[in-house]
Amino acid sequence: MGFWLELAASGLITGGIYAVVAMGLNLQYGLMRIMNISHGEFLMVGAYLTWWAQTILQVNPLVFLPVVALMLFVLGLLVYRLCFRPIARTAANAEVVEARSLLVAFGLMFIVQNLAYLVWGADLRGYTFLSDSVEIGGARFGANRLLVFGFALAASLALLAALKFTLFGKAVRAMMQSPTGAQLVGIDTAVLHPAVFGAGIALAGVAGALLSMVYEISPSMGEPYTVTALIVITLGGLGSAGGCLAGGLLLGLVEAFGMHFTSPSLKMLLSYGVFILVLLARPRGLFAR
Amino acid sequence: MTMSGFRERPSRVTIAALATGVLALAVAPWVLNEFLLSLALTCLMYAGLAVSWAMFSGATNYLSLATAAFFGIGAYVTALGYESLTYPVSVFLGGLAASAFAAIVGVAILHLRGAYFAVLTFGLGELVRHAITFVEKKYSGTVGRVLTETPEAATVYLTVLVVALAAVAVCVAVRSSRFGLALAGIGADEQRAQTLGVNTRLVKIGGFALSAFFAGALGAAMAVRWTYIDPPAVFNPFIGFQTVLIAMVGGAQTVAGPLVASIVFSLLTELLRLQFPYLFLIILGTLLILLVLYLPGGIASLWTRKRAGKRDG
Amino acid sequence: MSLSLRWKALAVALLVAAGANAFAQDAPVRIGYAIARTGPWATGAQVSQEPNYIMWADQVNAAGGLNVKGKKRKVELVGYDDRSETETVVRTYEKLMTSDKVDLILPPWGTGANFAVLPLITKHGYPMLAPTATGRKLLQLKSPYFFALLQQPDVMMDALAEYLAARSTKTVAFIHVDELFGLEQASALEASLKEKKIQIVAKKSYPMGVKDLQPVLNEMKSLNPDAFVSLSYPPDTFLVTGQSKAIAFNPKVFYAAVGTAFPVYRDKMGAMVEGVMGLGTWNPKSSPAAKAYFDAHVAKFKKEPDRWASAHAWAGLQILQQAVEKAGVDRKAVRDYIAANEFDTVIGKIRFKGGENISTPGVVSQWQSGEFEVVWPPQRSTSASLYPKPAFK
Amino acid sequence: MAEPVLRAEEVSVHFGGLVAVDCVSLEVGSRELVGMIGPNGAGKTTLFHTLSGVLAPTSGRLVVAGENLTGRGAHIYARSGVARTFQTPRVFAAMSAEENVRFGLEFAGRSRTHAHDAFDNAASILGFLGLADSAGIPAGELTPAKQRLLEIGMALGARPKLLLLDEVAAGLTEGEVELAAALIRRVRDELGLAVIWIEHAVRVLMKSVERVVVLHQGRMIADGAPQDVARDPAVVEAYLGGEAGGEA
Amino acid sequence: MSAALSIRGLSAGYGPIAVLQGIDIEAAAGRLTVIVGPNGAGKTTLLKAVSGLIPREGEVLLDGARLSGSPASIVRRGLGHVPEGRQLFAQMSVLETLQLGAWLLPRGERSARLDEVLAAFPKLAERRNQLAGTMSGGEQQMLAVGRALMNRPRMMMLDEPSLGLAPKMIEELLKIVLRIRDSGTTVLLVEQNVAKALAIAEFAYVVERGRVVLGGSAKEVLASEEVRTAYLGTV
Repeated sequence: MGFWLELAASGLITGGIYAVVAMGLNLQYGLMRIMNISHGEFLMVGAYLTWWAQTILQVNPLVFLPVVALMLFVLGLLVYRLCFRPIARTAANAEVVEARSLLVAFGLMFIVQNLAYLVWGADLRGYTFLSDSVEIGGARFGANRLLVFGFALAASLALLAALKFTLFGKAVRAMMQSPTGAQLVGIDTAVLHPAVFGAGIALAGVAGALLSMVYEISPSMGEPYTVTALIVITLGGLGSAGGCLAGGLLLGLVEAFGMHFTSPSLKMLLSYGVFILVLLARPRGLFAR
Repeated sequence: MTMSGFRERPSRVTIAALATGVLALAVAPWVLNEFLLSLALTCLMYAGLAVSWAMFSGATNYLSLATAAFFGIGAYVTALGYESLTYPVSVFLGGLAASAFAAIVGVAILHLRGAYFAVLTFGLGELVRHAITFVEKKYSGTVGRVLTETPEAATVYLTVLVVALAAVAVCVAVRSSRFGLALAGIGADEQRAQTLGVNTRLVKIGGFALSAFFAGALGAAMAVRWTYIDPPAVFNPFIGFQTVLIAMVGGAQTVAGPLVASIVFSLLTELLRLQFPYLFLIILGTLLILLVLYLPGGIASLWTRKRAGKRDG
Repeated sequence: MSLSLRWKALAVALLVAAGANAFAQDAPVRIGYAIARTGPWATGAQVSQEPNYIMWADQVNAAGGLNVKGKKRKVELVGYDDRSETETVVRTYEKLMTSDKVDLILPPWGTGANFAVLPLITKHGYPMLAPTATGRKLLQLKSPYFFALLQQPDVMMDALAEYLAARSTKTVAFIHVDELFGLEQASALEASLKEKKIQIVAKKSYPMGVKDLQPVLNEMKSLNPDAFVSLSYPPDTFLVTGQSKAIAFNPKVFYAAVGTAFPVYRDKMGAMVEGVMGLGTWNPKSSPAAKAYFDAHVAKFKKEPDRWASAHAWAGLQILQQAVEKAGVDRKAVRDYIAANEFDTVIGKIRFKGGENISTPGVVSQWQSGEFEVVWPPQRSTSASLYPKPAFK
Repeated sequence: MAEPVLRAEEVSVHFGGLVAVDCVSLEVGSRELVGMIGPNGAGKTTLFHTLSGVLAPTSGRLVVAGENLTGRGAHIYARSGVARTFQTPRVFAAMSAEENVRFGLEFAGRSRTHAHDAFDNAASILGFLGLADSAGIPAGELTPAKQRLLEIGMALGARPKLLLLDEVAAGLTEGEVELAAALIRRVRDELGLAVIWIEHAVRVLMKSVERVVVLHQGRMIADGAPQDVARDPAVVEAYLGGEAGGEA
Repeated sequence: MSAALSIRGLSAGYGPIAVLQGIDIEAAAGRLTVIVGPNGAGKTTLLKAVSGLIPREGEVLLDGARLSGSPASIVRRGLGHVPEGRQLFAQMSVLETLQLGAWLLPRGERSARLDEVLAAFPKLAERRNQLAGTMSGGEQQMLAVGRALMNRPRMMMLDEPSLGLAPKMIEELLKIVLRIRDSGTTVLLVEQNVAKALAIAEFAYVVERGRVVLGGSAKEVLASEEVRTAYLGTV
């Protein structure tokens, strides 16, 4: 593989990681207007559960992935029931949902993060998984990073296809565009709404599980990931599954090429610069509808 | 006549109570011990931040996360001008620098709405942080500045008090002015406000810059407490988040709401932190959620609701 | 009630108070601190610092208390969470010093927080022995009450350069994080290498929070340096190690700064840490005292202390204990005693000059079969160095 | 003849490939009451957007009271004497009715004077509209019909020369529509404003105005007296359908 | 198939604000019943309460069986509702919107029903790939009706379908309403276009301030003096 291809691949892989981080929030915020700023905390919970299973129970993290998804989904339903249902029921419009969910999610952030401190302590944690490298056309990449990238690609495309082509996916989109309209065609929004929220939490958990294979974890790891997620979904266009993937990949590429052409020190400057420029040119993100 | 406020003016009793409060705050350095003074300082800092945030964002519904950026810019002005400027001057210049920054970026970004605006303003803070890191490293070979001789605690306190009071006073004045009416109109329906003759662009830029002034001045004033100033410390996004949190919990459409919330929130956090060292954030989070669910209008709805009740009765 | 009766009551009250006062001679020694239990600083603070405070207080109390000029008094720790916020650090130490009026203080975690409390300890006269603060800038503030336990960047980098020179290293490539720590280490390394006439073939910096360094590492790899040095923080240290392995970047010396000394580094990276060098000071093999400390830590917390700052934190507590034994809880006397004497600690003899620990030499450590062995300088080493480093496994 | 209040010259609006308004020219003189009809999607509201500066035309010129305002912001139009309402009422829900009206007075209406004493202040405008009782009530709590009236009040607060009304009678029963029409005539007759009025209640509209313009697929297909327009075959075909014969 | 709707003692509102106070209305099977009344009388609230979109008190029976308060189950029972403001999915194409209308139909019947509805609305068939939000008002109204019809409702409620439409379009829409009625579906129509509505309806109710003030055959209601002066505007 040529040098440029390798650089691009490196950027794409990192971008895939960004996309995975953002997928869950894209469902919750992009589609449902629930500004779940505690997204990163649920990601952290997924990471810890996976680490726990791996180190205590010696369960293969990949095998454990569906379990994490299920556990977090149930947790998501519970959180929705306790915290967000009252908001969704009483709020007059999307702006109110957004503002009030932001505050509630702040509370959740405090609670979840500190429960993690109590349960797992503040220490950095991690385990070795798929750390061997894979050679692709002469270039080598960590297998665990490739796995995350593969998941990002597959999950984004699956989500995109589901939202676009299946009736269920259309129902989800319909519910967000007009809840009343959705109810009047017989969609049970009282079931679907929490389910989508739960799916968002589950995706956050899965992202955390995948990240725990690559990066070290700690209870305070969530906030930077929430920020990354917010940037990726706004860059891509809120609610767009394709935009989420494209936004993540674009950031990854900008970083890789930026690092090469300028200096790694400018990496953050470049990614924020690109983010701001894109939004100035396209105020509703790359894939605005 | 047409210049009279569009909101109720404070009664005489309120004014008297306020005057007493201000007097009490002003003598605090000679009454309180260092810790209580510093607690009061934290309350004042968040009061100034939250009230000035609400002045723009509460009125216009433009959720800005740029507070951390303004605060950091102010702090950096203190850091850079530390040797050549007196403290009050650097506080004022810190405010001006943040204000100028807000005006310049405001021209570019104030056409964005909702989440896009919020995330972009957050991104701006990060952009400035990394830009300062880069430039500072390039020209001085290191990052961060050490402030060796800092003003007395009482001086810092009184300065922050003045800035916070100025923020409240300006916010009250703005609300009863045409400018404030224009901001409120933009929040309610921007296009409608424009079709009624408001130059919405100019008003937004002005409001954004004015609110940035106080965040910048507070950053400049607080920086001296930390001896060492580097970008990660002063561009702490949490300062911005907490400001938004306080203003919204208080009721961002009011002045008194964020003011009361900043005091309640700071004192409550401190009390819980000291009493329940391992559980305080869980308690705080739970209280926050309960508050949002059972008092959706924010703390301010406690008294605005009462007033509405009086009107009905 | 008659007047005389009232007087009597008052007299009794005074007597009781006086009694309490007399009793207070044996009241516990209150030692206060603020440290991060939550937020981004907590990972460092809860590994290297606070566990030591707790273990020390327990050990001292189990032994009957702190010897204060021959009198045993219990230790009472007054610890608060600083939420990883500088302003909260300042406020909490103000509370400890002026409201709680603690007898002594222990330091917060990290260079920034130590900077912030420096004016307070100077003003109120509290000696502070800091295990997790580095940087010449701190020492340049010349607070008479501040004592830095950690080896300064130039000392550590000199040791590394000496080791490299001893292995006749010709070329070095390095990266560093754009933050005070990374910058100070970088300039110290540059100076040391220049002095040893070792060529720097590449030097790059990167910002905090980076998630991918593969392009940079590829570039470094293509230059084929003898040694690679990463002056990084824990997340980046992990990242650099993993990605160097992925691209099979195998220089003869692979050195990464903060994080290598953490047991989690070995747990997370597994076999690939073999031969990796880094910032460390000690390990259980360093001395019997070190072994005792290590075992006690594992027994109490079910986790190993890190091989760098944990021991400095413990050494700081040992110094404080020795100073109190001689000077009591008169803080000025404690400060003067610390400044003037040499102490026996878990990391060896320590003496301060201008607040700097001038006794503990620069050290290079290396992971070998699950232990972070000290490999340089020779008089401190617990094992011979693996050179060249075996390829990443 | 005096300078018209508004002159639109060959105004076109394109959205991407879609032509929403296609080369429309229109002059409105002072105290003129003009009805505007056309099927949905004909471009009526888009044309209103351009006439009030909310949307810049893709091509063409807009002259208000002799001044070329093409491409200027909506606030400039408002300050130059063009005020409008929106199809769905856009009142400031949290402000009282009185504050809503005062909003226009404080901004566009501030530098302008108007001879009629209905324009003195918010109370007199509310009085003119019969909303005096609602002055202190938050606009969001008013009935939809009253909100529509209040929208007119806000526009009057701008002390305009030309009032653009977009479907003020939508959702009203025939009886209520008649009352609305009477009010609009009073706005012209008593206050002396020029008015362009979009409405689907054709029968009432035709009775109330002396000039009707018809938009169809972005083009102006008729401009004339109501009785002539009602008989225009193009208008019948595009808009009125079977109703025309019976009504005329 | 046809259904009769009985509304008995229905009260509903928004939070503390009571809008409807004890409404009794019958919609005869297979017939067109119209509800008229001034703005703000509670007509829209009535339909929302029947559909379960807002909480209600009182009884609502469809063919003698009680309707629950959950919108999804009410739709499942065969009650279609074309709501105020149409409530279309702005970002969905005509085809997608209609597919969603068949959400409750058995999988196998969906495409056949889609063909039927598209055949009944050639205009929708023409624009099958256009996004709902970009269509004209009349077309949107048609789409909203078509969406409700997808579920093969036994009864349809329409809330001011003529609002904001051109005269020509109104006539076309009312023809559609008649066609629905003629196919045997019970229709409950809320309409502000009183003259036209009464002209085509069999039964009519007048609702004012949350109560039924007049009810009976459309002819009787049309003949009433109050209705003529208050609603028809022609004396």
